[in-house]
Amino acid sequence: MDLTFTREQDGFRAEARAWLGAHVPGEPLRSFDTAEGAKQHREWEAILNGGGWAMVPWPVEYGGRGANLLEWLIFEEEYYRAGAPKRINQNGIFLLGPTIMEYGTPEQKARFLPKMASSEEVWVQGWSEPNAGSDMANIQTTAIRDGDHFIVNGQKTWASRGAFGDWLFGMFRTDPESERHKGLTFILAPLDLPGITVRPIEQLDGLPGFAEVFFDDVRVPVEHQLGEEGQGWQVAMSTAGFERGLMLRSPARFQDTARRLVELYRANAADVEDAIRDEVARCWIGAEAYTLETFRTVSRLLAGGKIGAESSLNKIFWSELDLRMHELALEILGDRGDLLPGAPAAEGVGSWLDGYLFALSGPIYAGTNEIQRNIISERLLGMPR
Amino acid sequence: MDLTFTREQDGFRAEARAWLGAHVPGEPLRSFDTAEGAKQHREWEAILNGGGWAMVPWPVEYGGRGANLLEWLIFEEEYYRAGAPKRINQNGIFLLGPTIMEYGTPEQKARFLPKMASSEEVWVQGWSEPNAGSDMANIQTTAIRDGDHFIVNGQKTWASRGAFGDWLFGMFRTDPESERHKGLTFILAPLDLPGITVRPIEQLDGLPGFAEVFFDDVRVPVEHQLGEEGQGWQVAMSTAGFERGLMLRSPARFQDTARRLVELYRANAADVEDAIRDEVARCWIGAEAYTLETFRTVSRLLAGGKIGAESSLNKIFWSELDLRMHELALEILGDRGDLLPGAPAAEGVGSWLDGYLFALSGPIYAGTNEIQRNIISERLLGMPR
Amino acid sequence: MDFRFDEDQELLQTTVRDFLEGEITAEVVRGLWETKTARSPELWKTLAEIGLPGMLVPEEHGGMGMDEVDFVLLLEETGRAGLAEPIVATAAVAAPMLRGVGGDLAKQWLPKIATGDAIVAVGHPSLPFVEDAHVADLLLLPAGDELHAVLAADVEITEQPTNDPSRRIASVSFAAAEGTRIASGADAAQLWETAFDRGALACAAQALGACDRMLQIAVEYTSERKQFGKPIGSFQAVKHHLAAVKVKLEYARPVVQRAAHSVASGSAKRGLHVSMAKLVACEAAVFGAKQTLQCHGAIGYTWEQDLHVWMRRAWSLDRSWGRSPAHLARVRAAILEPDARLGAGTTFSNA
Amino acid sequence: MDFRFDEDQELLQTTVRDFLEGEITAEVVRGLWETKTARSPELWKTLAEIGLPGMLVPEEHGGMGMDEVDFVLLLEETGRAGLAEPIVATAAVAAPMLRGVGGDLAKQWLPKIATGDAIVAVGHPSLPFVEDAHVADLLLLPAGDELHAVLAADVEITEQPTNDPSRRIASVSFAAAEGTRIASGADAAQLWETAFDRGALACAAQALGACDRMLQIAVEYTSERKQFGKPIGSFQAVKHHLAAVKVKLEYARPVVQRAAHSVASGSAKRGLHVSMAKLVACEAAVFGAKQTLQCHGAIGYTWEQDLHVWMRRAWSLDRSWGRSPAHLARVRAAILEPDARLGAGTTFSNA
Repeated sequence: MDLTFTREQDGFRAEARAWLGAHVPGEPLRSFDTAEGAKQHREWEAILNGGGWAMVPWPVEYGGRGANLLEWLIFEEEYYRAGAPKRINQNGIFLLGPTIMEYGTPEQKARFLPKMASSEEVWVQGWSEPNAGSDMANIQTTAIRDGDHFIVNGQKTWASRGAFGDWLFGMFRTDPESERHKGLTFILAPLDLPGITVRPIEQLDGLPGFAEVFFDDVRVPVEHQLGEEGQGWQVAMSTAGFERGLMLRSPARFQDTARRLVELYRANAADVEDAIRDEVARCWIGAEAYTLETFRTVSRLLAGGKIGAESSLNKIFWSELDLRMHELALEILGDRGDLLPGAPAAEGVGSWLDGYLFALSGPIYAGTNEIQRNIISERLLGMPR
Repeated sequence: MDLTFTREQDGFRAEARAWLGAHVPGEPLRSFDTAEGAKQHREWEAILNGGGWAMVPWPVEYGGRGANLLEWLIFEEEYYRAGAPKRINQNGIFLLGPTIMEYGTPEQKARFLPKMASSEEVWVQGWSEPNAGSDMANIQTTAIRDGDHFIVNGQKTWASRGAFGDWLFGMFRTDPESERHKGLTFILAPLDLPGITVRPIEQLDGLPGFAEVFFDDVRVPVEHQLGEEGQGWQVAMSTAGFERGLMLRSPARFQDTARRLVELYRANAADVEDAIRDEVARCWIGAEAYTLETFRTVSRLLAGGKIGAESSLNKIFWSELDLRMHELALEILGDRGDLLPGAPAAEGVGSWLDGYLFALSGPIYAGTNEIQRNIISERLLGMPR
Repeated sequence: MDFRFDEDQELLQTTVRDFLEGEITAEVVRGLWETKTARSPELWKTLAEIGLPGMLVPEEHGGMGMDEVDFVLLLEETGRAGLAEPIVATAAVAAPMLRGVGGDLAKQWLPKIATGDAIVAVGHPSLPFVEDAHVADLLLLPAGDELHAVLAADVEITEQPTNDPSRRIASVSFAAAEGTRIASGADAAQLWETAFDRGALACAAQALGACDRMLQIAVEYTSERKQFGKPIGSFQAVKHHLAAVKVKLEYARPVVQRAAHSVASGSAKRGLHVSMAKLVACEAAVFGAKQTLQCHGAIGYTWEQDLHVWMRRAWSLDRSWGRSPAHLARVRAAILEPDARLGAGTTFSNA
Repeated sequence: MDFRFDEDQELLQTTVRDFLEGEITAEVVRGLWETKTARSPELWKTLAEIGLPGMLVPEEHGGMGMDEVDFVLLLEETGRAGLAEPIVATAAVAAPMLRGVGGDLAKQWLPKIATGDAIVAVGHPSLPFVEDAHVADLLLLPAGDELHAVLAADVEITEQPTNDPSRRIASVSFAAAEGTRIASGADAAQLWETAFDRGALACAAQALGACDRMLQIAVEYTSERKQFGKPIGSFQAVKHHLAAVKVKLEYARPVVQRAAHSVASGSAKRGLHVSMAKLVACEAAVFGAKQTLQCHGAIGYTWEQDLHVWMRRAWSLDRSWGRSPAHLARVRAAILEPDARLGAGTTFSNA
């Protein structure tokens, strides 16, 4: 067990810190779920990509710098430490990217990955359908082969970044006779194809973080199929779920929230009950525990280990922690807790309210925590189905 | 809405208070799950019965004083206020008694109720069997009719008061071809019949609060059948569950615990974190809420109302409250929290540890809280099975 | 001792429930969100027709002459309906305050409250913002230890937009003058104290209704919505989430009703009882919001689903008329007093 | 950076687990409960044969010469086994204390610890009772700001029976003398501080093992036990109770392991890391006790079911070497220091 960073790792950290210090925008960007914010975020991604920092763990030829997962964790620590913007293309770089890396043809990799890293193409997630939420196998949108195209009909929903994105990925039923996990194919589709209608969905914060995407006889070239026809479920499931989770929910995010929570408490300590203090400490411990467990897992993965259902533990832990931190922050803010950032009395409220509304979705999306507890009990504890 | 007591109710309270003040033992009795304590408790019950206070809501001819449920609540308040002993015959007076009142023949009422009220006969609860816990219908102990007797074979378990009681009541399978809720008969059996073996079970506090009761060709006279043959399930279920619950878990019990908790906190306030103070206040509110809801329900019942699945709300509320109060008490006691009452440093620890071990069983017995939540969701909220 | 409402009270509750169901749908609420004030003068007039604003206004001033016990069931219904009109400020708090002040002020304003021709907002000295100041005709405001009644034209209002489009609060300032002062010293303190209890009680009652409505929405949704071939409401995890809410709700309700009785009867324990009620009712509602949202899954997380109308109400009511820490502090102080009467038999005043 | 144990460490863990499984069953524990001391000299000798008491004793004194990182996995195993022999006091705390004191005292006692011929108890100045004093040959005790080493014959022991028959604690008094003093002032303070951290760390590691064992017992029971025609472990409510424990356990484990590393490496954040570990590991174990008991139903509530052996261990470990409020206070103080380094990149010391 060695819990210190190597000289190389320290050097990598220093380099990232220096570059970010010089380039991170001084003013926070608007939400990427607004038109103006989306534009700002694409500009930031172009700068990040220009510096070679857009997707550090990817191979150099796809716009990365071939870093390993530990270096990724270090980069993320510096990224959050610098207060850098959220990643507008997170569905692409964190979710789809690794899948293309594993299943894509050389042509697909060359075609999609560099523009994904640079966010010239922003990706939209098309996992859910009206009748396929927690039950992801119940997909009904069809993609019927017609020569060198699929004819796509149906509807995706909860397509995040749908309002301002460029391309959508998801599973489609290519065998209309099939059921459940079978007969599905993983397909990539540009949203400007004829027959596609995008209808933004306003979420609790009033912004269109999601969209419904309707397909009406849309012709998608078969070359945009990822993996084999009928193997969509395997493509979606088999890539390292943990790595994806790690990308999206790196410890740095929660450590940063915990730090801000401690600072918020300090600034308002005189006005809140002492009991709050203990809860703040518990949250900080939670963020540390999450960090430690992540480094432990990454150490194992780098040494050739595998991870499976353990990612369900991860999902529950971070989502409950994140929600708890935001609940506490609003509690500390007291009477100012529900003020919108523009309110005259909202000084010092930061973005906790927005963060809270977002944190509420944590126990729901990416598989509800109820589904995760089923997985933990059946796959990790071995309880009967 | 009138939330004051009438002059008559105040008079009844004063009378009870005076009598209890004059008769309640100055020293606490030993646990009735010890031989010595059982004897002490029977003696106390004889005194209580002598004063006419053993079972105030019962008709005079059965040893009661014909009081209504409201007066019962008042009596219980005074009983706890006076610090009077626990009721050794609670399975009889609170559980079986109301059932005999509803289903018993005149002969059975005359035979059983007065000796139950006086605790000359202490009753043992025979609900559970090794394969019939939360699933109460899975009873396998048989009682086969043979002339004017049943021949009983099988085993009851978790028979509370089994170690020192006189009579057992429960359901037995009188139709060996029957399944589940059918073919059961409610039968009363003296534990000194030939063929009955009682094996005490030590519970977490080390005392034999329960027993296993084995039946080996035991001949029980048919006159001890309660209700009709084959109608045991209806007999067990149809009597007012709420009234039974009210008897066993009257608000006074939890108010008394809440008061002791507040006093414990006061005595130790300097040594515990401020956060504890809020939790103590919440518990006290809980005991008040339980009291208010009980008076509200009793008001409704006295006006001819009915109660059904609502008693499941009650079960969850009191059992969680009781456990929380005892957890908090041990927290307040700090390093002394796990000392046995006889330990040299145990001054001031009271009976909280024992109470905690008992409170742990609250969410389990009388139908686990999981079963109660099923009932609430299906019967009160109307969710699908 | 009879902890029941009488038939008239229950009948009125049913009537108001049916009326509000007809008048106020989630669509109506959303429509009001799009307006400048998020309030509807027409709706307010309609509410006045069934007597809601004037429920506590004496009959001599054209009101219903009822008390808080009568009113509490109706307040619960306004919470169930998601009604954001200034019932709490005007009907539950200002009307009895004006009744308490009496004199010309009462004569002038109480009839207007009863007819729906006046909205009165109240800025309590312990609270930083004033609810519904933006639509008020008259504002009851503190200045030092004085109580002032100020016309809308004479106050300066700075709106403070919040997360709940139904909740409209503002910072209010005004120039205290001899002419606006209506009470001071002990009189004013007494008026402010009862105002706080009435405001908190009304919010508690509305919270019960909001919680019940969220449960209803969640039960309906989970009974319809299928996953893995079954309604999700048949899964134990979903059932138990909602059962837990039901337990909290049903044990909050009698606490709120008792608090109404204590306020109506002027019990010395009024403040304690109200704080308990505010605490448990809002806890039930906030917990209910969290659990019902989780049971909805992603659909609950959208603007177009109705649930969040009540979820925001639950959060707003929790913040109105004293947040939980303040109410818990009152309870704590009461039970930790050296001579506090606690334990079996102390729940009702003459026990 | 490599947050893994090496193969030797993992192999040793497996060996010790297998050994303890063979030696200590619930029956053995119950048997010991019936004895006067609840301790077994034979078992202690057997543990010495595989090197457990002398794990932290330097090789020059006949010990294994290992550190806390090596030891932490084995301590977890002793918790899993429900072992109540004085491993924490003697092996985890007293041995490194004596190593720190050095000199003749170390030369005299460390070899005896390694061979299982001496049990050493430690009475920490911040704790009211001394664990395992009743079987100790030597006791390390405080007097003012001094540290004394006192032979069993020279102390007066008042046993304090507790709810856990495996937990044996006592009040201890002795006459401090020149001859018994082994450190004072800053030296003693330093020894006491590290002793506290080592004791708390060892309890945390044992708590992980106890929690894991309770989970295992509950999974086995609920997979066998049928109600309504199905194993109760197939009901979602039961599953989710245990899944929640698993989450807490798996996120406590790395915190404990990091604390072991910090103690072994003498990190300046040692105390903070140990307190975090004690807190989360004991919370997992106490929560685990509650949830697994509930999943057992009535059978869990009996003396004859094995579960309570570990349930009592969980409660006892939570009480040993500083209860949660004390550890939480240390964490709180550390993160609220004005110059505390918090946030992304501050978890590991050289980041």
